[in-house]
Amino acid sequence: MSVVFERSKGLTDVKTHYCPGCSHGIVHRLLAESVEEMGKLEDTICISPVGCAVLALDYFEFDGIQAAHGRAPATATGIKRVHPDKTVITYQGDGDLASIGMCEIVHAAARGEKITTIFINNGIYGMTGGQMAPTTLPGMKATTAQLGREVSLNGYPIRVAELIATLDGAKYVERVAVDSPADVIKAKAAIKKALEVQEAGLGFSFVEVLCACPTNWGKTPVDALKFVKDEMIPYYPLGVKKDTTKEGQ
Amino acid sequence: MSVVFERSKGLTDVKTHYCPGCSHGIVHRLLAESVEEMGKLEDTICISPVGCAVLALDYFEFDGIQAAHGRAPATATGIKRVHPDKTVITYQGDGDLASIGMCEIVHAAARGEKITTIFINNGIYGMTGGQMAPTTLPGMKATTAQLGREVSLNGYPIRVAELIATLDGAKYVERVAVDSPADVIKAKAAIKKALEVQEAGLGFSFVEVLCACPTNWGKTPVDALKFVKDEMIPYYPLGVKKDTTKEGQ
Amino acid sequence: MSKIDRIFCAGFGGQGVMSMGQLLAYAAMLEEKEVTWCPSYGPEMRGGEANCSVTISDERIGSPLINNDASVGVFMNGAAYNKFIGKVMPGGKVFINSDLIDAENPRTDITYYRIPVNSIATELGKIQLANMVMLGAVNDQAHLVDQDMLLEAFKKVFGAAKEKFIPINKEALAKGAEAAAKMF
Amino acid sequence: MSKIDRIFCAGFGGQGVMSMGQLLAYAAMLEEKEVTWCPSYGPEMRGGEANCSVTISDERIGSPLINNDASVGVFMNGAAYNKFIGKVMPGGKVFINSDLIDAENPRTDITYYRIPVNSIATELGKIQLANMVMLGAVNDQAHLVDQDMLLEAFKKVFGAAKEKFIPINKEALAKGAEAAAKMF
Amino acid sequence: MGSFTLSIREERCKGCELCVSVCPKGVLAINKDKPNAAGYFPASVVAQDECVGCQSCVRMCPDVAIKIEKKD
Amino acid sequence: MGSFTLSIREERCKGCELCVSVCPKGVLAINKDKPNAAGYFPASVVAQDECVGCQSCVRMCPDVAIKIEKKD
Amino acid sequence: MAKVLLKGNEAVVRAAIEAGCKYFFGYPITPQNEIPEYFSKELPKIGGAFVQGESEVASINMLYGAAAAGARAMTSSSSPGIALMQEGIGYISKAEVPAVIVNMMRGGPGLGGIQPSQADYNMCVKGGSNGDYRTVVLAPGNVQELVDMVQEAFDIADQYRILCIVLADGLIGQMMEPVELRKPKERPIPAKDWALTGRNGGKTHRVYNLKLQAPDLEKDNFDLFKKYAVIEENETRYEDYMMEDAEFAFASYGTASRVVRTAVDRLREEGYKVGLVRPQTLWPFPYEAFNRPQIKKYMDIELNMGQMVDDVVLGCGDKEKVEFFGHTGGVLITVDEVCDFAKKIMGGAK
Amino acid sequence: MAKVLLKGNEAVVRAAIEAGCKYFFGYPITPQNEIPEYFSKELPKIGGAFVQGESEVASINMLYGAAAAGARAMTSSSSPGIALMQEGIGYISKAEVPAVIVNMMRGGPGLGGIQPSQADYNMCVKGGSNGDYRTVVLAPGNVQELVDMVQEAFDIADQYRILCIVLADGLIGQMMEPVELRKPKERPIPAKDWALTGRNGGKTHRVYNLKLQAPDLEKDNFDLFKKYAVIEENETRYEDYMMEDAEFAFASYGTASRVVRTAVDRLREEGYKVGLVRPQTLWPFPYEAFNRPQIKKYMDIELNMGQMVDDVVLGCGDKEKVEFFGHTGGVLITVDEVCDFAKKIMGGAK
Ligand SMILES: Cc1ncc(C[n+]2csc(CCOP(=O)(O)OP(=O)(O)O)c2C)c(N)n1
Ligand SMILES: Cc1ncc(C[n+]2csc(CCOP(=O)(O)OP(=O)(O)O)c2C)c(N)n1
Ligand code: SF4
Ligand code: SF4
Ligand code: SF4
Ligand code: SF4
Ligand code: SF4
Ligand code: SF4
Ligand SMILES: [Mg+2]
Ligand SMILES: [Mg+2]
Repeated sequence: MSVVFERSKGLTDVKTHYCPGCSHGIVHRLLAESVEEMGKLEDTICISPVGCAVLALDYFEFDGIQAAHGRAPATATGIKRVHPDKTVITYQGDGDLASIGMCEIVHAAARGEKITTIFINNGIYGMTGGQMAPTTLPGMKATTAQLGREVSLNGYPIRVAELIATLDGAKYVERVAVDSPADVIKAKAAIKKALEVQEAGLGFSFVEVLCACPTNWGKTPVDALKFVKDEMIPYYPLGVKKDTTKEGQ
Repeated sequence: MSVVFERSKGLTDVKTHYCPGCSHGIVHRLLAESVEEMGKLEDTICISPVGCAVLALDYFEFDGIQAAHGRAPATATGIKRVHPDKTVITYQGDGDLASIGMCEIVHAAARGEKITTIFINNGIYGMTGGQMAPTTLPGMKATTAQLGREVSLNGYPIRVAELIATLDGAKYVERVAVDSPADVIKAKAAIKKALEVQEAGLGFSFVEVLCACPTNWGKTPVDALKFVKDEMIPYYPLGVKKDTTKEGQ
Repeated sequence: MSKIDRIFCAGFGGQGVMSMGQLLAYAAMLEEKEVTWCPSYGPEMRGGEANCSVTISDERIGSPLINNDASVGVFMNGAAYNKFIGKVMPGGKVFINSDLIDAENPRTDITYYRIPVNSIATELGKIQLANMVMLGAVNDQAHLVDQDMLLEAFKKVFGAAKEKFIPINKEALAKGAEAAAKMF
Repeated sequence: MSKIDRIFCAGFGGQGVMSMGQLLAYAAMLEEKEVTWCPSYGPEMRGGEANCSVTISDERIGSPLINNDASVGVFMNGAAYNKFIGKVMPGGKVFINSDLIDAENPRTDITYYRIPVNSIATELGKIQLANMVMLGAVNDQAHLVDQDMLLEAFKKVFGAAKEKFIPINKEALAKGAEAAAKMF
Repeated sequence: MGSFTLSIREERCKGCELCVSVCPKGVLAINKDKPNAAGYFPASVVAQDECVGCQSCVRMCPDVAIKIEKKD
Repeated sequence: MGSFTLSIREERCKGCELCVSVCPKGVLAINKDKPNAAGYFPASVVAQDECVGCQSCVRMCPDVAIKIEKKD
Repeated sequence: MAKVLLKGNEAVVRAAIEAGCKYFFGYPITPQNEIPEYFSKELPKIGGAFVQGESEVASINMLYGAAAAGARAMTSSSSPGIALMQEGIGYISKAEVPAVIVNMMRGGPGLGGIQPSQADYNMCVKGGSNGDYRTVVLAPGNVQELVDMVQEAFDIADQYRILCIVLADGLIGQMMEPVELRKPKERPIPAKDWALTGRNGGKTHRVYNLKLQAPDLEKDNFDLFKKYAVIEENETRYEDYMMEDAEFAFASYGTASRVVRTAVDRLREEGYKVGLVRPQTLWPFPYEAFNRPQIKKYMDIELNMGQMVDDVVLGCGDKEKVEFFGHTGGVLITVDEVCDFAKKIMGGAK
Repeated sequence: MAKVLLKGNEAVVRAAIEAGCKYFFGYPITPQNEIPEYFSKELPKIGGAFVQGESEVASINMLYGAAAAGARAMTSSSSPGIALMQEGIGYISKAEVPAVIVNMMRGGPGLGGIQPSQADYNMCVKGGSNGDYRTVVLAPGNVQELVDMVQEAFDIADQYRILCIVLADGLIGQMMEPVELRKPKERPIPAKDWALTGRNGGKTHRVYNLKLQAPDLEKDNFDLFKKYAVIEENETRYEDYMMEDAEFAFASYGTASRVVRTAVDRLREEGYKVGLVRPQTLWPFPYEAFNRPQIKKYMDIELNMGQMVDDVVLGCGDKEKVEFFGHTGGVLITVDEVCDFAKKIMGGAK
């Protein structure tokens, strides 16, 4: 018998605290596999955000730290400057990165900080129970927008990948989704590519992943992924937003 | 004798603390004239930043407040929500807006906050004595980049108008300069248009003004404006970045 | 000293444990008693255990917390029972959902009421009524508030939209009371 | 008590007031004295007034600030003189740039040295030397440090690149000393 | 007989049904009979032989509870 | 005789020379003779009659120290 | 008004709206999320505005703006979120714009945990921002008092042009109690003629934070402290329980003080002459309340490592007289623990 | 090493580099701009890194990262900038990563002014962040001590895994004094086996800030406070001046204490038996130094509204014994003022 698929060595055996069907688990796997495949398990430091992924550091077989809410890119900068030869990754939610942490992510990107950011866009504050995020879709319900986001009142969602792509220090920017096996395959490729951009020392790399939060969306996991496909992807178009690598040009 | 040009009623008679040839004075005049011409002197509240313009509130004949460094858009939001019928303006430097205040400006724009931001891009921290700003040009000297900004070390300048234009809540975004009488005329038109967009309740409006800081650039005022023309404008292209008004479409 | 009741209710999310406590608290308030309702807000973001502490007193309430001094313990599932049975004070009354809890080796210093609330609720046509059945049993035996007051509380807590459910809830309370009474 | 000199230097930006103080402080340090140099960092972002306080002592220095106890006052322009003459203590020595300061109604409790430092510097070929001329005068009359030490200090403060200017600065110091001496 | 062997670590499974929903061959189903220790009804293999090894299930499993082997 | 009258509020002027540099007609010049109260050498009108009223000077003056009138 | 059974966090919103607060700016954080959530539902109905700030930093600066514009406005958060507001708290204090903050404390330091705590005493009472300033700090002991204090906070803020912090532990926000919305006492509240409203034909309004000339800033600070002295005079507040004949006294506030109250009952039953002094204002602190020579020992009970101890010592004037017991990090104290601790301190004394 | 005449801010940089600090993260603010400026010039030369943070919030979190990565690193700022760092200070304290902050204080509150001040005593000493925590606070009295303390700060930080704040008034940063870079005393400094360096064949390193279970967080806090007790035991430091036969004593630190020192000289000349106790560590505070029964009055002199007063009272145990004089908002005190004040307090006593 040969193994076709098994749990990555990049993942610990700790059970996650995520809800059933939560996309965080899928992205964790992709990240762990990518780091493992690049032979970087010994040389990676991942910054957990404040958000549902605050405990991510327990789930990876590489070094980890819990950053302050939104400040992972700053903390990553400090780490990377000390260890320029390590792979430094921030893993951040949309409340963390696109709301409170907007300044830090923009500047890490502008500086061309040689780190990789995995941005989990699930359109909601998961951990605190479903408040509106900067990425909550118009009309989508949240506990602080109970009739659904009304742009005239609550403002417009931010397309973060596009915003980051305007910055010269950002060298690779892609948006992916984990709504289907096919998209998961692409997501994995994007994450790996982003890590390679870091490895090559090109600058900042960024992967936005459209994810589901079944719990706070009030949907079954299957329906939640359908929502990602039917509602989120149209608003947040998938694809490479910027690629300064040779292949990208 | 008829008056061809005189001091706007929107300006107090207080002498400014600005250095000789500092562009802040020019932009103050444009703003005061615009507010006056719109008949809004009684109905305008302007938020001063932390930066050389921290005392701007003393120079205008309308209400003013000194906001915390970078937070003028948040303070403006608070004011505007209370007085939706007043004209609310933030006046901010590039350290203030593009560095520490990046989160607040992005979100005020994303929310489509009905305020107007005048963004003074002089490529330097004026008030604190010439440190590097997020907009300092590559190669340009600053006290924290004494050999000149080196992008591999200090990161890349941010083109703020372009970044703001990616946000759906931003309804009018233009970059102008005050390097010559002709450009000053255009700058005035842009500022007025931005205020009209606010007046019409369309959403957030933003004017980036390329300015000189002769003192910290170590140049005469005349040479400093030449630098704006020869070096800054090529890096920061002038023009309307976004216009959602009827005329803009 | 004045009469003071400390009721600890525990189960898992979705069993209506929190609202059971709230109805009791609300009813007691309507009877002009002093009352507190404290949830445990655990680290669990979702699902998992749920419990609340209700204190009812004639006088201003000091500690709203229950440590090991619950006069009444209400347990809707086994995990909650095993974890929290120690909170009931000697002489206290314990109500267990006998459909889900075995309670082998029961404590001898307290009185047990084993109510098959799931079965009764299912008979009534809606498993969601289990908490009301339990509430009926508890209130009947622990003499906390007037049974009718619980229905008044129901109106206040769940609002006009849910008033149509009053009859069935009333029945649930009655069935619970009946089952508890039968035990002795 | 040990000898303590408090020198207050004032003028406007660009007159070399700050570096005059620094040279003095550096020289005193080289003589193994205790020394402090305090700038006033005003709200003015640029230009405007400049002043600094230098304290030289045989013992550890307490307050580095000068209030009204300067033993030596050095004033390079009229505005500074008018604003700060009160800082000089009775019995103190005051050095004024007589090219720019009239000092009508002089205080009678202090000794005045009126040195036309601008003129002397211009004669030397560089108005920028005015502060060195003044420094020469001050040091000669107030006996603060060894005159040669000031040149040592010059090397330290301005570095190797500026060493070629030592002769002319030496001359400026000498001219200043000479002018001051001539006064009495 | 199919050439793939699936094993599900039941204690990790949270019964989200994502694997079930994407399997083109109906290999997996939620076992409504017995919850696992955490209280979830885990997925189980109901038609092992049908598995074509497409890995859709493992790609979607947030809890990385499934292993696939190929019979040599 | 020109048809425009310029007046400069000397006490406001900081001698930045921007007005001088943009005047197409050489109407203005810095007066190096006497600093104003603040210590700046202010601009002054040296060729009033040449003024064509183009307003370039006022547009560039950061201290809004210049007034232009037209003789009727 | 009839009583209603309300969760503390919901009660905050009702009380604030009752007090005329029409603007809320805040960012989600456990355990106070119901506050922004209820506000987001209620404020649009009354023509006010709810803005979910992009961060606590933004929220406090929005509050600064709204309050400077003359409105009654507030924000709320929990411990690390309040830490982020410190710069803004300083700005509001300097500008003397009246504003209200609710802090539902959780365990720290840093991200810490989400269980109830009182560990922000130092940050909120001693001053977590730069410079010489004070904020009024109200410490409710139950949901009714929370409601009363939130209403009063707006009045106090307006009366003195000061920032008012309602400092509660997370449990008070989460628990339900019967609540009555009653009018706070009448206060002389000056007109906000300084507020940013546009000139409206009158003079220009300017709200400053910078004073470049040190003597000007010093004068401002002296004026501030004159005002603070008046507040100390007028607003210091505490509650005694069983103190008439007490020989030992607990010092405790918030949820801890409720556990202590029950402990006092129990100890009294056992014959101990013990009482409770419960500060209701933490600044101004009721130092005088602890200046009772007949008390042999003060037993300070808090949900932290002993942050109020210094103030109790300063009040009673003798550090030998003050003992501390508490839990930290979100662990609650029990009546048993408090009784055991007290008996150790009191020895056989009854 | 020979002495050099250095400006305080430049001296900070030289001292830090001497202590092995290779990473600096900071944001411009007067009156400490020379610190980032010198660092930006010097660090690249030694293979370190200078990053101008986009804000103080970013800077403190960069420091958190660099320090967690095992490096010697620091940030610096002035009052309102330090207020913005409070959340990060809590995080660093919780995670117990050793780090150094220099605060060159200016007048507050809020934006305030840029003149020297000591008004951040409360914020830095009492705790401006949430939760139960402490930071070591060193208070240099002159540039040489600033240099010594900056070097020591790194050692203390590493020895105890704690955040160390060097708290100086803006004048110390701006003035020049002769300085010698000398080695601080040897300390037992444990290896940083907890640091984020990648696994390197060993175990995974994890730096936590969250403890969801209250008992776990409580245990962490108890451990923290055990450590703090050791620091109180070992590191409390102060300096006496003319205290042998003193009947009256000044309490003062930083620049204020220098003015006081001169005042002591002058008062001694006039026959007053007066001395000065100068705390060099503000936390741990030298309470014992103020516990001298022979002292009739302590005269606390600060550049603020009296922020250390409570600690002096706690030290001497009698609030009647403590008098305060100071200036705020950036105004400096003069020797005359101090002498006049002291004479009023001391009366005719000589
Ligand atoms: C300074 C601060 N503010 C707020 C919080 C509370 N908080 C915890 S998680 C979170 C939001 C998480 O949402 P997101 O980043 O979208 O992550 P998700 O849970 O959706 O994965 C917030 C606001 C905090 N811990 N610290
Ligand atoms: C929180 C905080 N950080 C830093 C400062 C110091 N500071 C004052 S002005 C300024 C920068 C101003 O630069 P910019 O915004 O470009 O305005 P300019 O002076 O160039 O017009 C800084 C960093 C401050 N006052 N507050
Ligand atoms: S709340 Fe949402 S994001 Fe958080 S674990 Fe649950 S499903 Fe995932
Ligand atoms: S420093 Fe620069 S920006 Fe500031 S007033 Fe002077 S010229 Fe203008
Ligand atoms: S590998 Fe493909 S066919 Fe086999 S069980 Fe998984 S999804 Fe079904
Ligand atoms: S996807 Fe994974 S967790 Fe979900 S049901 Fe299938 S095996 Fe279980
Ligand atoms: S109006 Fe034109 S021509 Fe006249 S002075 Fe000004 S710039 Fe010169
Ligand atoms: S532009 Fe204005 S300030 Fe400058 S020199 Fe001319 S008149 Fe004077
Ligand atoms: Mg999210
Ligand atoms: Mg600037």
